[in-house]
Order: sequence, then structure tokens, then C-alpha cells
Amino acid sequence: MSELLFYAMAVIALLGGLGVIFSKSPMGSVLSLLGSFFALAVIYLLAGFHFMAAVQILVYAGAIMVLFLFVIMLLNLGGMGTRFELSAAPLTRARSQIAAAVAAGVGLAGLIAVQRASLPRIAQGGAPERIDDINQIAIALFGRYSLPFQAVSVLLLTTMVAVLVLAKRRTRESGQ
Amino acid sequence: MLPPPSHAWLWWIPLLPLIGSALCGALHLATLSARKRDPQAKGLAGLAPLIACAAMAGALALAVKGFLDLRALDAAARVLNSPAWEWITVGDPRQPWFDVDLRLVLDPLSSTLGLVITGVGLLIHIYASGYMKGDAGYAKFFAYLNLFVFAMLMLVLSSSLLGVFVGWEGVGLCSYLLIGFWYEKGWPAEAAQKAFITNRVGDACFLIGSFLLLRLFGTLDMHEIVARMGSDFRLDAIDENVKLNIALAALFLFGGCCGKSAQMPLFTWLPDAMAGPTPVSALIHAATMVTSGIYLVVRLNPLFASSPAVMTLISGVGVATALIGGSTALVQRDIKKVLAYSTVSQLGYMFLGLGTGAFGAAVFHLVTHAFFKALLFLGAGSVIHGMHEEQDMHKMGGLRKHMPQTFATFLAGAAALSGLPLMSGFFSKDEILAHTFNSGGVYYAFWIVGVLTAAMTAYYTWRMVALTFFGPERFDHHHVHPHESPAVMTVPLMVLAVLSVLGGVLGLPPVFHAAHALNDWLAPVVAPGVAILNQLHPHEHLSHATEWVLLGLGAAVALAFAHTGFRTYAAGPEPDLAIGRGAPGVAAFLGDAWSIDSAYSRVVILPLRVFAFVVRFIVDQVVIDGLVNGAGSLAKNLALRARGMASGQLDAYALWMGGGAAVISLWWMWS
Amino acid sequence: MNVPSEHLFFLSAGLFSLGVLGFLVRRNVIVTLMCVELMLNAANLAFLAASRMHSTPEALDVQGPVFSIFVITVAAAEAAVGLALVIALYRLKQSVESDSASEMKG
Amino acid sequence: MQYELVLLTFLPLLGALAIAFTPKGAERLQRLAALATTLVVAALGVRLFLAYGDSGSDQGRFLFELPWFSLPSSYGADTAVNFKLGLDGVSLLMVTLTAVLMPIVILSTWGHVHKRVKEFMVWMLVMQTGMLGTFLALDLVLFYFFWEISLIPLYFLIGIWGGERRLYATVKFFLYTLAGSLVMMVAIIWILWTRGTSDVFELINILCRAPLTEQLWLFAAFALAFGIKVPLLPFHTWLPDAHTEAPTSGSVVLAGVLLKMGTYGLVRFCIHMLPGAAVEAAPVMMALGAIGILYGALLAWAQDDLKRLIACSSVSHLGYVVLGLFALTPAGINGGMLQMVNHGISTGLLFLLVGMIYERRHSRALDAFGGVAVAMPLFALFWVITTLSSVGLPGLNGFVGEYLVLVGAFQASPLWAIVGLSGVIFGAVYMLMATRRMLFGALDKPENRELTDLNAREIGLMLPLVALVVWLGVSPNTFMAKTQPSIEMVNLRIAEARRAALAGLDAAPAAPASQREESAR
Repeated sequence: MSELLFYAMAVIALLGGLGVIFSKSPMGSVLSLLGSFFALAVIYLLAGFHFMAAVQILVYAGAIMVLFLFVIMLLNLGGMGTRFELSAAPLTRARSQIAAAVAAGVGLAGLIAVQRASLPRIAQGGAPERIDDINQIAIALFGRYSLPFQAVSVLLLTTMVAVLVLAKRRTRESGQ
Repeated sequence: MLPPPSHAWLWWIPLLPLIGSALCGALHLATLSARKRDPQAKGLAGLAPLIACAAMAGALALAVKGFLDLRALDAAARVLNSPAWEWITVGDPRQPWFDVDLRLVLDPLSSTLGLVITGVGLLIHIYASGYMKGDAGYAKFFAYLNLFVFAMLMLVLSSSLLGVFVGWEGVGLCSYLLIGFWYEKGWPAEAAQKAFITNRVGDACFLIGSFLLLRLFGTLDMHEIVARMGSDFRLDAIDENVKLNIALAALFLFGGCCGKSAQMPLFTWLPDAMAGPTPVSALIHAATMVTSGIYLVVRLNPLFASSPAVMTLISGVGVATALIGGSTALVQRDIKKVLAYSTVSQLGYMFLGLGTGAFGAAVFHLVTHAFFKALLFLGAGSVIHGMHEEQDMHKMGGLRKHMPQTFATFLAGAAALSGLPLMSGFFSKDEILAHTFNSGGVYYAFWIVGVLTAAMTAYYTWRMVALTFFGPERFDHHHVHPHESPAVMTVPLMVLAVLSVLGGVLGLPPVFHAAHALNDWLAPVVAPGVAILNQLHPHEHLSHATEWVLLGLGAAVALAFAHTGFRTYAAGPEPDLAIGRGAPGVAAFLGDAWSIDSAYSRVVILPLRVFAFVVRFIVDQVVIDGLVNGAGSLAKNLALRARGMASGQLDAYALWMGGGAAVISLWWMWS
Repeated sequence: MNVPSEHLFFLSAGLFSLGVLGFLVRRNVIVTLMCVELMLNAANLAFLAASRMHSTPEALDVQGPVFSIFVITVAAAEAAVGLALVIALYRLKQSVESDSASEMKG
Repeated sequence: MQYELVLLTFLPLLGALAIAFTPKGAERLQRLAALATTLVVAALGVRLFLAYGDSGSDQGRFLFELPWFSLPSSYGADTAVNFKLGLDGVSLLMVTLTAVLMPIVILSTWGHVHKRVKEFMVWMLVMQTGMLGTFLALDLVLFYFFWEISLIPLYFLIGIWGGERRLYATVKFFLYTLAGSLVMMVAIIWILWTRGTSDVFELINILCRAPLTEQLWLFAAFALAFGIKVPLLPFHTWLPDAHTEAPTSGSVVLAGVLLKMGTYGLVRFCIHMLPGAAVEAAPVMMALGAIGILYGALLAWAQDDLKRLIACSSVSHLGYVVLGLFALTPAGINGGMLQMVNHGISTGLLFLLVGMIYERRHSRALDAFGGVAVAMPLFALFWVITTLSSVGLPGLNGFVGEYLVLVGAFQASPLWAIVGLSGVIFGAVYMLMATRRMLFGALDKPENRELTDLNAREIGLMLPLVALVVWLGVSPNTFMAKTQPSIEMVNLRIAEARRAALAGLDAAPAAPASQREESAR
């Protein structure tokens, strides 16, 4: 039964992805992306990554997507009826066809890689039910991977500073 | 090789004129600023002729001393050597790869020529001190003249071929400087350049000849080469290849002689060389420089004798040049041009003599020619001096009354040149013709042309005398007042006149049962060549009867054509104008030395000049430079096109990135 | 669920190529950013699928989740900065078209 | 005294530094400082020249060695690069000429360099250090180091003080020479990597046993770099531009010394170090040299700019040097070495004279002149003497070099000697054409009328060169004797290589230990 759920969620995720690309308005894209994230969260759950599913929902869907919503609202270009900035048919222009070819190429590369990577069959007994044990993750995060952890924290700090500098309305020279 | 006793004083013969030249040069430079203010200022420069003549007198004295010393020695060992001076040594001095030691050697040949150079040279220096009186570059002129004599003496005296080449190019340089002496007039500079470059062509051949000799004999010392080809040299003993090399060396050396002695292919510079002052023409283009070619052939007589083909070529070229020179002189209006072409013609005679193996006869004609041709040139100079730079004979006439001494000496010279009986010219020219007649085969044809040219010589000589000194006075009287030249000019004329008349005594034909002084004197020098010639085809002496016939024929031809020449022009230049109207084509053709000179400029100089411009504009600018700049602009264009990629379109960048990622991942997959 | 790992990886590859397609085609910068988010998510999925594959009940492989946490953090940072840029761009050009800002030509 | 060579090489650099600190405006001080430095260097150079070779003085003073740094090599231990300066027969003449020529060049700048004198003097002195270093370096890396050093100053000299198209000319010159030297660097790196030593004398003993193909590749690389510098025929197009646009003193140094770095390199690295390849490539190089002579002469004949004409004549004269060197006969090599010095002096003089008349007449077109000899007799005298020296009149310096080259070339291959000989004729043609159009003829143009003749300074700076012209022409032995032992070494190498080539051996037999060139004799 859970396999069926998995495939359903996979389809939803892919449809969400397509929605992001071909939706008429950014608002549409945001919503389809949210859908895709929820599908992925469910897949994580099925795969045994409960903590990751939670994080996915909380951080990704909750924080990042909300941020996108804010920006769209802020710049009030999210309305369903907004000018259809997407050119008539995204795939007509030559460039887009190349892009499609490139995307297909990358995807194909991934599939072939998986195909030839002779992954160990998980036939025997299947994956354990629960993989991301919080303790072990914490131990790893503050033990072996403490350096990347610190690095990421610095990254976040710089991001905040950058965002403040970039997005703050320049009163003095905003005139020119 | 016998250990030569060394005579250091020999070095003084060339060094004296060199010092004279340096002093005169210094005088000229010292008085340069003085003359800048007032061109006529004489000042110290007036001393120049004294210094120059003193140097010449010194050289003459030493030459005479050398001559006397040589006479004291017995015939076979008549050689005086000077200490050698290492000029160039390649490799360590003990056994060098290649070394050149300059050594002066006085032997009968070089002493004869030395005497001619210094003797006639001194007379010309004295003459020039009068002739060049008013000229601004007075001291400079004598500096050049002395430098020329130094170079000529080096050429004649030095034993190494390279020493000869130093003199060879030195005289070329001095003739360049002296022809272009009045350079502000413009065309003398062109004539000087033409002379130098034509000589240079000859010198290039000379160099190739010297390289061949160096390869053949391993040394450049002429006396050693002659010695090695002398005593036991069996012509048939040497193999083909060496014989070919000897012939080539002789040919190229003869090429050098053609350049210097104005023979057939390279004679066009001599008539233009008349642009220089007349004493220059007398000294360089009559008596000395042009004879260096003959000297070289006589010096290396075994080399030339051992290649019969080259000997015949020399005679052929000689007689051809004689014919061209003679025929052109017939129609010349300028008195110096007549004498110039006459010189070309007489030189042709000398080479004709050399070709037949009559080395002594050629030197004899050289000596007598030096006397009478220098006399005629100086005479012409005195006429021009009197006529205030007028050189066109059609504007002269009846000068015998105004210039008696010049007229008398000029007559003597003309008689000698035209070969009137008992004159020096008669004996020397006929000796050559006799030898040509005696050599048989193709030389018969040469003999006929020789006699024809002798006739022409007599004709144009007396045409010149008639036009200049006889007939109506064709110059306008208020501008031109012909006057006799001062003593300092006429005395040398008289001395030369005596020499021209009595010169014949040096080489009386055997018929007169008197010793042929010059041949005996030169016998040891010429022996190796004559020996080889005898090996080739031993020729018997002419019988007395044929000799008398030849002498009579020569005298008759000379007298007849001299008379007709004089008679037609005694009344003035009308016959010239008649020929001009009657056969303008022939007159023009002859007038321009068979239009060889214009042929050269059309066939040789013009294509080379065009080729030079092709090299500059096409080959250099377009092809090579094009490639270089092309490489530069190619890089620039590539860069421009690459810049197009950075179009500022974000998605274009994204595309390139994506494309790159795709390609790499796919390639990674497949590899 | 004993879904074979390949399928997870296929899904991840599919999502990733969709993200690339969207990133290349769309000219709206915000949507492009979203596509980047999508691609990052595909990467997360791959991480976890690998972790799932290598985990055995006794030795749970924890590296997958750890890395995906880092990926999420980076994604957040990236989104934040991206959006800040979008705002600045909008204020300057009144449009979020990526074509509008092409002054930085070579 | 051990440090004489180092002093000789780096004194100009010190002078340059000293001048750099003088106040900007003090032109007179800068000029005098530069003159003083170059005079001291000249004195040092002459002293070394006189002391060289005569057994009296101890020969240790002609070699200076100091370990510098080391580079990785495939040859076991690292390649020790040491700072080795040495004076031997091959470089003696050129070092002395560089030292003696510089004060004359500096003196000539009084007339034509008036703006930014300070930088000019600094660049000049830096260039002198570069040149002296190049001739003295006996270590491949050090040679390359100085080779590049001497390139940069001239780039600025032409670029700042040049004529109208100076930027085009200087960039072309710089890039052209640089391209060549980069190829040489590859060869040097290969040598360092495979042979493990950068000392020239050791390499001479090692490389002569290298396989022929390797020698040929190295020869090609070196010959390209030096060929561009010489300039050899196809690579000469930068020279006329560089000369026409360079200031007079720049031209004199360029013609006098810089071109000779190419030919010096050919002797030192292409012939002495790679004899096998030299014997193999001799016909090709002789061909290029001989055709270069004719080509340069024709090119010069077609010019109407005086300075460009002399530049093309340099191409022709250096064709002689290459023809002589690659005749590989003792006479040829000696002739080539001598011709390098002769060309330096005679063409240096020609450029000085052109500079002097340019300062007065501000034009270099031949048609602008006519009858200058009337207005400037002294100038005419110097010009004619220099023309005769450059045309190769016996008794002056040009002839001795030319004759030896032609004799050497004739022994090697008569064909190229005769082609080279045509240069004797065409040499006279274009030089006399220029002389006639400039000096002789009527003084018709008004500007030419008030041309002032040479002043004392100008005559003073030319007299030493004219004295050298006559001294070299009359007794070249004093100079050739000194270079003799080293050229003998080169001859031995070539003889060996010829024997090897004849015997079909791939590598020449081991160099006989007896004459390993340990010392710099």
C-alpha cells in the first residue's frame, strides 16, 4: 500500500515541478512548488526520514516559500490576471528548445548514472523503518561535521547582512 | 723559395704620396672656415701643389733608384722584396687557416709601371697646379690626386692579390671622388656614381677570381702562384678539373680587368668620366688606372696562357672594344669625348695584344699610350683652359695662332696616336698587329678589324686637330679670348711630346736589328706564360719580308687616313653636319657608342629598379609584413567574436552553464 | 515501503531536469529562483535515497540527512539573497524580467 | 679583482638608480651623471679588453660564479642555476663595443632628447646593463634573464621618444622579439629538465653528444629566437619600422648592439653548443644569410626615407654575418665575428649622422636634400667616410669582415658566396645613391642653404668611432688575435661534428677530455 502512496506522491511532485514552469503567474508557480514540497515530505516519511520530512515542511515550505510569497505580494505582481509575462509559448523560441535539450540531457545523464551504478539490491529485508535518528544526526552535526556547521552559520549571517544592504531602500542616493 | 733580402725603403714609394695626400687633406680642412667666408681665399691651401709635387718627385726618385738597382742585378734574379706586414691572420699565427701578408715586390714589370705612374704623374701634378689655380677645392684636389697615386702604386707593387685589391678599390674610390669633384654641378656626381658601381661589378668578378685562386693554390701571393706555374709546369699533366678552375679564375680576373680598364661589357663609365677635371682624365683615365687591367694580366701571364679559350676571348673583347671606341670617336663633337673613346679603343688594342700572348707588346703600347694620351688630354685641357671651359670642337677652330706651344705639342701627340711612321704609337701598335697576324686562325679576322680601327684612329685624330687648330675661328670673340697657357702647364706638355716622339726607341721591331729594349727587360716576368704558350702551339717568328710588308701597310694606312681626315675637316665642321643630315640614324647610333649605354639602362638598370620596388612594396610590405600584421589582426578578430558571448543576457549565461553541465555529465557517463 | 532505490533516484533526476528546464526557459527571475529551489530539493532527495540505500537497521547512515540539512540551509540563504536582488532589481527597473538588466555587456 | 665583471654589468644600473633620485628638472645633472657612468663603464670595458688574453694578468678575473637557485629536473638532483658571468673570446668584442659605444650615444642625446630626459637616461642605463649581462652570462637562465631585461627599455625608448608611428613600431618590435624568446624559453626548460645543468660550458660538452634530432629541435628553437633578433630574412619586417620610429640614440644602440645579441646567440648557442645541428642546418642558414644580403640591398635601394634605407642596409650587413658564421669555416666565423663589430660601428655612425641632419632639417626624406656637401662640408666628409666603411672599401673596417666572410663562405659553398658577393655591388648602389641625392648636386632648396655644419660636440663624439673604423681596417689582427683561442674551440667542435656526420654516427664521439673547456679560455 505504501508503495502506491509513494508513486502517487512522485507523480504529484513531478506535476508540481511542471506547474512551476508553465504556470501563468508567479503565484501559480509558488503554489505548485508548495504542492511538490508536500509530496516530497510524504515521500521522505515513507522512506523513513521522519525528521527530514518535518524539516522539509517547516523550513522549505514554511519559511522559504513564505518568503517567496512575501516578495511576490510586495512587488504586487502575483495576481492571476497579471500581464502574462511568459512569452506566448515558452518552448517555441529556439533558445528554449536548446534549453529543453539541455535539461533532457542532464536528466538522461542522471538516469544512465543510476542505471549503471549497479546499486545494491535492497531485496533482503528492505530498508529500516526509521533512518534519521535525531541523536545520531546531532552527534554527527556537532562532532564530525562541526566545521561545515560553523561555516553554514557564517553563511546565514552574511546572507542576512547582504539582504539588509540590498533590499533596504536607499534614501540618500535613491534619487539618481 | 729564395730568402728574399728585404728592402724596407720600397715601402716609401707608396707611403710618400699617402703622406702628401694626408697633408693636403689637412690643409684643405684647415682652410675650410677661411674659405667659407671668402671662396677665393688661398691661404695655406696654396701650399698643396708643392707638397703633392714633392711627394711625387720623391716617389719618382725612389722608382728610378729601384729601376737602377734592378738593372744592376742579372736578368734572372731581378726581384726586390720588401719586408712583409701581416694584415689579416685567421687562426693561431704559427699555422694560420688563412693569412694575408702585404709585401711589396719590385720586378721589371712593376718598376716599369711604377716609373710611368710616378713620371707621368709628376708631370700631371705640375700641370694641374696651373690648371686648377682658381678652384675652391684646390688642396682637396691634390689630396685626392696623391691618394690616387698611392692606391695605384699599391696596386702595381704589392705581391698579394689582396694588396692589389686594396689598390684596385682605392683607385676606384679616387676616380669616384675626382670625377665627382665639381659635384655641385650635379651630373658629375652621377657620372662618378656610375663609374664606381661599374668598377664595383668588375671588382666583384676580381674577388671571385681571387677566391678561385685561393682554392687552387692555397695562397693569394701572385709571385708564388706564378712561380708554381712557372718552371716545371706541364699543362697537359694537370687534370681536367684543375684546368677548368684555372680557366674560370682567369675568366673572372679578366672580368675584373674589364671593369677597371673599361673593356667591352663595362666600358660605358669612361666617356662619362670626362665630367672630372682634365688632369684627372689625363692621369686616371688615360695613363694609369685604366692600365691596371693590363698589368694584372701580364703579372699572372701563366694563368691566362694556360687557358687558350680565355686568351681568344681577351683578344676578341679587345678588338671589339677597339672597333666600338674607334668608330664612336669619329662623330664626337666634344674634344674630351673623342680622347675618351680613343682611350677605350687603344686599351682594346692592348688587350688584343695580350690575347695573342704578346705580353711585352701590350706593355710597350701601354707605355707609349700613357705618354701620348696624357699629352693629348693635357693639350685638350690647355685648349679648354684657354677657351674658358668650352669643349665643343665645333665652336673652336684656328687656335694654332693663339696657342703655338700647345699646338706644337698637340701635333706630336696626334702623330703618335695616329701611328705615323717612326712615332712611338706606330711601333707599339704595329707590333701588336704583327703578333695578331702571326697567331693565325681567328686572329686573322682580329687583325683585319685591328687595321680598320688603326685607320679610324688616324682619321679621327687628325679630324680633331683640324677642327681645333685649323679652319675658321668659330668662337665669338668678345666673350672668348684664347690665350696660351702659363709655363707651368706647357712645360709638361713639351716633356710628354718628346717622350711620345722618341718612345718608339723602347721597342724597335726586330727588322731594325736593334734590341727590343722593353721585351728583353720584361722577359723574365713573362717567361712562364710564353713557355706555356709554346707548349700549346710553338709558333715561328715572322719572316723579315712579311715584317716589312706589315710595317709598310701600317705606315701607308696611317698616312692615308690621317691626310683624308685632316683634309675633310680643315675647312670646318660642315662634313659633320652633312653626315648628321644625311644619315641621322648612323650618326646617332655611332655617337652614343653603339647605344650600348642606353641599352644597359633599359635592359639592366630599369628591370633591377623595378624589381627593387617590387621587393619593397609587394614582397616586403604585402607578403611578409602582411603575414606579421595579419597574425596580429587575426588574434584581434577572434577576441571580438568571443566578446559577443558576454551579451549581458542572464539566461544566455544560464544556457551556457547548463549546456556545459550537460555535456560534462554525459561525457562523464560515457567515458 | 520497499520501493527500489532506483525509482527514488529516477524521481530525483526527473525533478532536477524539470528544475533545469524551468531555470533556462523562464525569464521571470523569481520563477528561476524557484526552479533552483526545485533542483536543490532534487539533490536532497538523492542524498536521502542514498542514505536509505546504505542504512542497515544496526548502522543507520546519518550522512544523508546531515547533508540535506546543510543543503536546505544553503537553499534558504540563496533564496533570501536572490529575492533581495529581485527587490533591488524591481526598484531599479520596475520589472523582474531577466532581459531588462543586460547592461553588464562584455 | 674578482668582481670586475659584476661591476661592469651592474654599474649602469647603479647609475640609473642614482639618476632616478635626482630632481625632475635637473636635466644637465642627469645628462652628466649618465655620461659619467657610461664613461666609467667604458674605461672598465677597455681595461678588461686590454688585460684579456695577455698572459700577464691573472685570468681568474674573467669568470665570476655565485650559486643562485635550483629548479626541478628529471635528472636526479635539482638543476643548480648559478649567477655565472664570464668573458671569453666570443663575447669579448661585443662587450667592449657595448661599453665604448654607450658614452658616445649618451653624448649624442644632447642634440635630440629634450623632453623627459631623466627617464630617458634611466632607460638607457638599464638597457646597457641588460646588454652587458646578455653577452657576459654563461648560464642559460641568466642569459635569458638578461635577454628579456634588455628588451623592455627599448620598448619605452621607442614608445615615448619615437617618431609618429612609434606605438605601432614599438609594440610590433616587442611582441615579435618576445614571441621568439618564448620559444627559446621552451628549449631552455627542456634542456634544464633533461640535462640537469644550466652552465653553458658543461652543456657544450654534453649537448654535442645529444642525438641529432634533439639537437635539431633545440637548434630550431634557438635559431628562431635569434633569427628574429638578428634579423634573419623572413623575420626582418620589424626592423625598418623600429629604426625609423626610434630616436637617434635608440637607433644607434639598436643597430650597434641589440642586433648583435642575435648573432652572438647564434655563435654561442646554435653553433658552439649544438654543433651537430649547426653542421646539418648550415646550408639553410647560409642561404637565408646570402639571400638576406641581396634582399636587404634591394629593399634599401627602393627606399626614399634615409633612416629606413640604413635600417634595410642593416638587414643586408647582418646577412653577411650569418653567411659567415654558418659557413662554419675558420675564416667565415672570424669574418662573421668581426663583421658584427664593424656593422655596429659603421651603422652606428650612419644613424648618428642621420640624427644630426634630422636635428637641423627635421626631415628624413631623400628628396628634401640636395647639395648638402656645399653647406656642410664636414658632415659630407664624415658621411663619405662612413659610407665607404659600410660599403666595404679596403683599408676600412667593412672590407676585412666582408672579405673574410666571403672567403669562408666560398670554401663552404661557392653558390651562396657569389649571391652574397652581389651584396658588394648592390651595397655600393644604394649607399652611393643616397649619398648622391643628399650630398651632391646643386644646393637648390632654400632650407638647405642655411644648414649649420657640425659643431665640436658632434665631431668629438664621432672621432673615436672613425678612429676605430680605420684601426679595424688597417690592423684587424689586434682584435682577431684576442678572440682566437675561443674561436679555435668552436672550430674544433665543428670539425668533430662534421666527422660525426660523415661517419654517420648519431651522436658525436665523447668530447676528448683533453680540451674540456673548464676555464673560460
